[in-house]
Amino acid sequence: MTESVTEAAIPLLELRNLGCERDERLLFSGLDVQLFPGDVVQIGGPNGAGKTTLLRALAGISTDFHGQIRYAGQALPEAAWEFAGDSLYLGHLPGIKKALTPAENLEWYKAQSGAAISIGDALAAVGLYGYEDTPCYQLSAGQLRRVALARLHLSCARIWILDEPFTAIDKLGVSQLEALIAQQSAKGGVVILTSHQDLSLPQLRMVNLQDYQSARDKTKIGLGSLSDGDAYHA
Amino acid sequence: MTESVTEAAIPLLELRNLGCERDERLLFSGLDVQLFPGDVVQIGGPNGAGKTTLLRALAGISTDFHGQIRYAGQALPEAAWEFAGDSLYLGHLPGIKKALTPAENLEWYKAQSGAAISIGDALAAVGLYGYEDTPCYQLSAGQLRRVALARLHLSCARIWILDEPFTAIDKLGVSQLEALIAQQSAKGGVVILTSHQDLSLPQLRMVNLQDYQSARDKTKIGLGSLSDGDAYHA
Amino acid sequence: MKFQFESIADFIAMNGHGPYVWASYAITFAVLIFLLVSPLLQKKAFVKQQIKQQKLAQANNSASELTE
Amino acid sequence: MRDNSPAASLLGGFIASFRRDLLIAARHKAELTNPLVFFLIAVTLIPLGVSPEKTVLALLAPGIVWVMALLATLLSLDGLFRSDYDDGSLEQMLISPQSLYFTVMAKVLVHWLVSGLPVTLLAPVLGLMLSLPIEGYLPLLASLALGTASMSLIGAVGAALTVSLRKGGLLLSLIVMPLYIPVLIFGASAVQTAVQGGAIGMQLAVLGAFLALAIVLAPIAALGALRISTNG
Amino acid sequence: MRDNSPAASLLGGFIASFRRDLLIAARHKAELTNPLVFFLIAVTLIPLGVSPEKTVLALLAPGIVWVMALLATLLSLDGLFRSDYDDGSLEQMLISPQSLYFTVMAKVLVHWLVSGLPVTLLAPVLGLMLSLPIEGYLPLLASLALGTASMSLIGAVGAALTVSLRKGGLLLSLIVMPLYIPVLIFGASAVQTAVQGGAIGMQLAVLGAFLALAIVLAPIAALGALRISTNG
Amino acid sequence: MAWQWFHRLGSPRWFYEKTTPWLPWLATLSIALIVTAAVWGLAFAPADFKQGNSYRIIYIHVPAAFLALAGYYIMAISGAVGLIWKMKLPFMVMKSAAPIGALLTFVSLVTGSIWGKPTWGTWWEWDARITSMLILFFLYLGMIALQQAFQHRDTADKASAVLALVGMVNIPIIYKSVDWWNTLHQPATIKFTSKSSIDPSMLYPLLTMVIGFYVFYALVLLLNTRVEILRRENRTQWVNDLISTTNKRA
Ligand code: HEM
Ligand SMILES: Nc1ncnc2c1ncn2[C@@H]1O[C@H](COP(=O)(O)OP(=O)(O)OP(=O)(O)O)[C@@H](O)[C@H]1O
Ligand SMILES: Nc1ncnc2c1ncn2[C@@H]1O[C@H](COP(=O)(O)OP(=O)(O)OP(=O)(O)O)[C@@H](O)[C@H]1O
Ligand SMILES: [Mg+2]
Ligand SMILES: [Mg+2]
Repeated sequence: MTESVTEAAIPLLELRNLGCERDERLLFSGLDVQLFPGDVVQIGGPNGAGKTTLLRALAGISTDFHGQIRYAGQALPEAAWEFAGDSLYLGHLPGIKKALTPAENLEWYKAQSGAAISIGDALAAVGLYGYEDTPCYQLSAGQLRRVALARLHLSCARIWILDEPFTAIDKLGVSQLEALIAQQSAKGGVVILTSHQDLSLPQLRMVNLQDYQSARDKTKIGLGSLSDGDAYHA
Repeated sequence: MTESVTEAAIPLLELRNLGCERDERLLFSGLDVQLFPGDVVQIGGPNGAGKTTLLRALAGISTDFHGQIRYAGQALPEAAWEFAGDSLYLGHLPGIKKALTPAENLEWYKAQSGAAISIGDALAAVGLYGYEDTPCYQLSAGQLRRVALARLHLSCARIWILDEPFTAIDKLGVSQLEALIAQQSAKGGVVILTSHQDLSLPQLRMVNLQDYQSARDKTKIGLGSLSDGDAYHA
Repeated sequence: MKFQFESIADFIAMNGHGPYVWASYAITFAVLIFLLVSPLLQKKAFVKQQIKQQKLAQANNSASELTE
Repeated sequence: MRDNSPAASLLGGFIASFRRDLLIAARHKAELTNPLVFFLIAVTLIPLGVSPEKTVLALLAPGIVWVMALLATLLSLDGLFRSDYDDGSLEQMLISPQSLYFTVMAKVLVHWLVSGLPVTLLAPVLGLMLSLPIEGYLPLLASLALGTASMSLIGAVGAALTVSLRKGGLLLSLIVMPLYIPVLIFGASAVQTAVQGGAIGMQLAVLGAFLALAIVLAPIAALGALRISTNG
Repeated sequence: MRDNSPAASLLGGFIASFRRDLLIAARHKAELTNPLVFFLIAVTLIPLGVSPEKTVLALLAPGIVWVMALLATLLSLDGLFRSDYDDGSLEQMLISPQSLYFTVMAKVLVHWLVSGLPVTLLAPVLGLMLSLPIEGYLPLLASLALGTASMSLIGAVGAALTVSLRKGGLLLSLIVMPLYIPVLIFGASAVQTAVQGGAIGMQLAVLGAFLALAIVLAPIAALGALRISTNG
Repeated sequence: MAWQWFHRLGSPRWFYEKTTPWLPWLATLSIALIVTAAVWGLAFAPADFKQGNSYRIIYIHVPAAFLALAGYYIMAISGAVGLIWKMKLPFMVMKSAAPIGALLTFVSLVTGSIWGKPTWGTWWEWDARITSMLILFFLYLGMIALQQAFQHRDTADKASAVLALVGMVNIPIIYKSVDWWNTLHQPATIKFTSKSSIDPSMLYPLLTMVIGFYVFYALVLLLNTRVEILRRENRTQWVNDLISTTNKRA
């Protein structure tokens, strides 16, 4: 891995020797990544590699991991509060109430982040102009994801953790989202995302989870092979 | 639209002047498509264009449409039973019980279709060899979709209706699925699918739903613009 | 067919059953009036809202014609 | 290319659905005992809230056991089609080339095996706790067996109507409870009459008639309701 | 870049959550009346199942009204965190930089306003229908007001524990019901004692103490439970 | 010919325009009948020799009870028509009928309950008819709750139509069961004054009121249905024109 150590400063986010397991099966281990302001990292790996597991650990939802996650030089459990205020997680589930309208949904998130941009502008920015007051159950799959993505505009967080943000988004939407990520990086933010699509972002760094699987695992067929009976850490 | 009228035969599936509306807003209308054995059609259009709505109407889940759907020369409400036996629909929701294992899930579908291939082989074909007996709630997002995709191997249906089948699937999986679709087309089947990705299938025909929106609609901003107050049928 | 009570006060008292009788009639007529008035009010509100929308649509139309 | 003899498909659909649902029920072992435990606890609350005296309890026993059995059945209804709807299986079921009457019947049967039957079997124990006189036990078993089956069937209609609604649970109760009242009346009365030494042939016959009617009509209504619910 | 004075954030989080939940509740108007209607119908079943005689009903009234109020509260608990879990809002809530104690409190408060309070206000009407003697009404109101609030709080812990399970409804009942028993005993006894002409200061004091304890401890426990449920 | 008429009846616009001239007639008639009957019943009908003046509640209690029951059948039958012939209008009628019926049931329960206090000395009695009425009230509440719970209008219509039909099948069963249950327990309380004993001088105002209530019900149902029609057809040209003309007139 080539680290872009441009300055001797403390990385904004750092994973030290990180490993995750699910049901006592080791998914990956020994993951070391340093993220400095401006970095964009795409976590790669086939289905079941552990991308979602990793992102949930990073976001602080799951605590089932080994190793350390450090935020601005502090280990996470201690700096959890500051980290929560400075990070934004978008998972497989959009976190959107179907009974409410997009505007009402976002109000709650806006109250947290205290961003300056208005909700209407944020919705317009994701192509939902005119849908502010349509209840969310009337939205299509992609429109619903867009409501969730509007949070990116509403947030002042420097760290974005995005699990397959391009799901169900059409082509124009994908390129807009890429531009937004590039902009966040230019502003000195950090973006960690997963996606099975190739992205056209110049600053992009890839981290492939397959590289961090135990040696024996890799000899098997890569795709979705269950490594039962071994690869357990003793 | 260029129709591939290779033979003067009756099309396997035919949409005549089809139109769908949601909550009295017309999504598209005047859709005429003829599908002959071997055809693969990708329904295009931005988020909210009405792709899912169209596929649900085709599959027989929703009856909220105008115009006619004809299966092998018969209008659908009459031929619904035969059509049900000869078609396979995969929607945004996978139709997989999380409490059951992949094998148990597929058994129900196999009982319907009476295909010759074994469930184990079907699972292996979608890269889930070894996961037969893992409960589905332990699968990753992509693996869960793969269980649903295994139904494609288990079915004898000639008509496949697939709503964003590539969601959450990794690259290798996408190319395998493309190959499977090509094979179905070669066997004389018909595939209708939606996707926001570009597919590398030679037989592919595109139907863009935006072309079937009413004239005034198109003058507005294409992406996610709400056309209220017009485009209603009087 | 004759007025059954000696006086108006008597009529209101109804031999001590007045409160019951009048309460029932009051509730009933309140409900009947509500049933009658509520659709009328709803219609009024609907028309008002619709006129607002028509104006909005007109404003939009003229705006878009200007830009085109 | 396809072999779909109608009869094989009918029965096959029934058996496949039945096995699948039983399997799911078995997989969620904890949920299996839920209606039972609700029944048990709800009945236990009565002595705590009302009075622990034997004479009072004996008087109440038939009615309370029946009311609580009704509530237990009712509360387990919500899941009847809900999870199928949530994960898309219901759509698949509705467009499958099988007789949906039998698919629905299979689901209802599993529901009864998992809720009504255990509740019926536990009822005598609760009768004992509430000092139900000895003559009441057999009628309690018989009336509950017939009654819970009818209630599962009628409830399926309500469950189908509310399947597409979030938190449908209590709405379902509201819709279904009035329909349960005849069953409750005849069921509780069978036990009471037996305790007082009367003949209960009539009550059981009426409960049987309800059940027969429900078997014929309820799955059809439920099916229609399912189609409507998924259409939106 | 960010201004997050702790006090503003605490209160702001409470108010934002409170408003959001009230809004959702108001959006689902039909659901608002559900616990109420369940309460009404369940109480109605008792005369049908047990006996319509006034003397019997008056004897039962305090206990039955309390038991059914308990069940109504219980059954409305399931939705407390469920929909937040299903759509991912709960994850977001847990990683948000706000005081979660207040977020949980806001949710519980809305739950009580929507279930406990209306049930309390309807109880006198049901008392009337069950021929509750006149002395019972005020104690019924007072004890239910205190009791349903405690039950909402205690129930939140159960709802949090079961949030990640499908069909959690009945399991939830199972977990929570034993915890409700002290509330039920003191609540029903307050009404009964009042009907018999006794003093009920002690019972109300105990209910008040339960409530105070629950306000302090229950949200913390619920929070912990939520973290555990979402961790898997 | 008959079928053509039937199908035109399915057209909301046709219905709306056809019923406009009826409204003043219905309103006048119903108000006249109800006011006449009320004055007649309250002031001029003789007092009952047993119950005294409290019996005057009968003039609102019984008509409300009649309409509550009839209203359920009207609702269920329109639902059935809507389901079978796939027409929109009957669903609108059904939707409008539910709250009206529920309110009338409520009136009959409340007036009956108030009546009970001076006659039986109690507000509530688990009598067969009263109990059935209460259950009918629950059936109405279920209808309304179900209707409101759905967000998609078409689904709401069809689902509540199914419920109304199921309820309609059940109403006779419920009534018979409750009746049987009540006779089983033989409550020692006062029975309703039997029908035959009612004197013509008391009966005529009652009949007037019953007819008045029927006309009033028709009026209110019409008014509600018409608003519902406007709401549902608010995007159509004819409604727009209608709004414009009212706007200009105003
Ligand atoms: C909550 C209490 C009550 C309810 C729900 C109720 C309900 C009803 C209903 C549904 C009817 C119509 C019966 C039919 O169509 O055949 C009715 C009729 C009647 N009710 Fe009530 N009632 C109540 C209380 C009372 C009381 C307290 C009295 C008088 C003592 C009373 C006297 C009558 C009379 C005289 C009739 C008409 C007689 C007849 O048609 O047979 N009701 N009531
Ligand atoms: N339940 C509903 N009620 C009313 N309108 C709806 C409903 N579901 C979807 N719509 C509307 O119908 C339109 C088409 O939705 P549909 O789901 O068919 O879009 P789609 O083409 O599949 O979009 P996507 O690419 O985002 O999946 C959208 O504008 C949406 O707002
Ligand atoms: N709840 C769970 N319990 C046990 N194992 C799980 C659970 N969830 C996921 N797993 C296992 O952990 C592994 C990694 O899952 P994860 O969801 O992190 O994969 P992913 O890389 O995000 O895949 P995808 O590309 O399909 O989203 C998978 O093999 C899966 O079987
Ligand atoms: Mg994933
Ligand atoms: Mg879609």
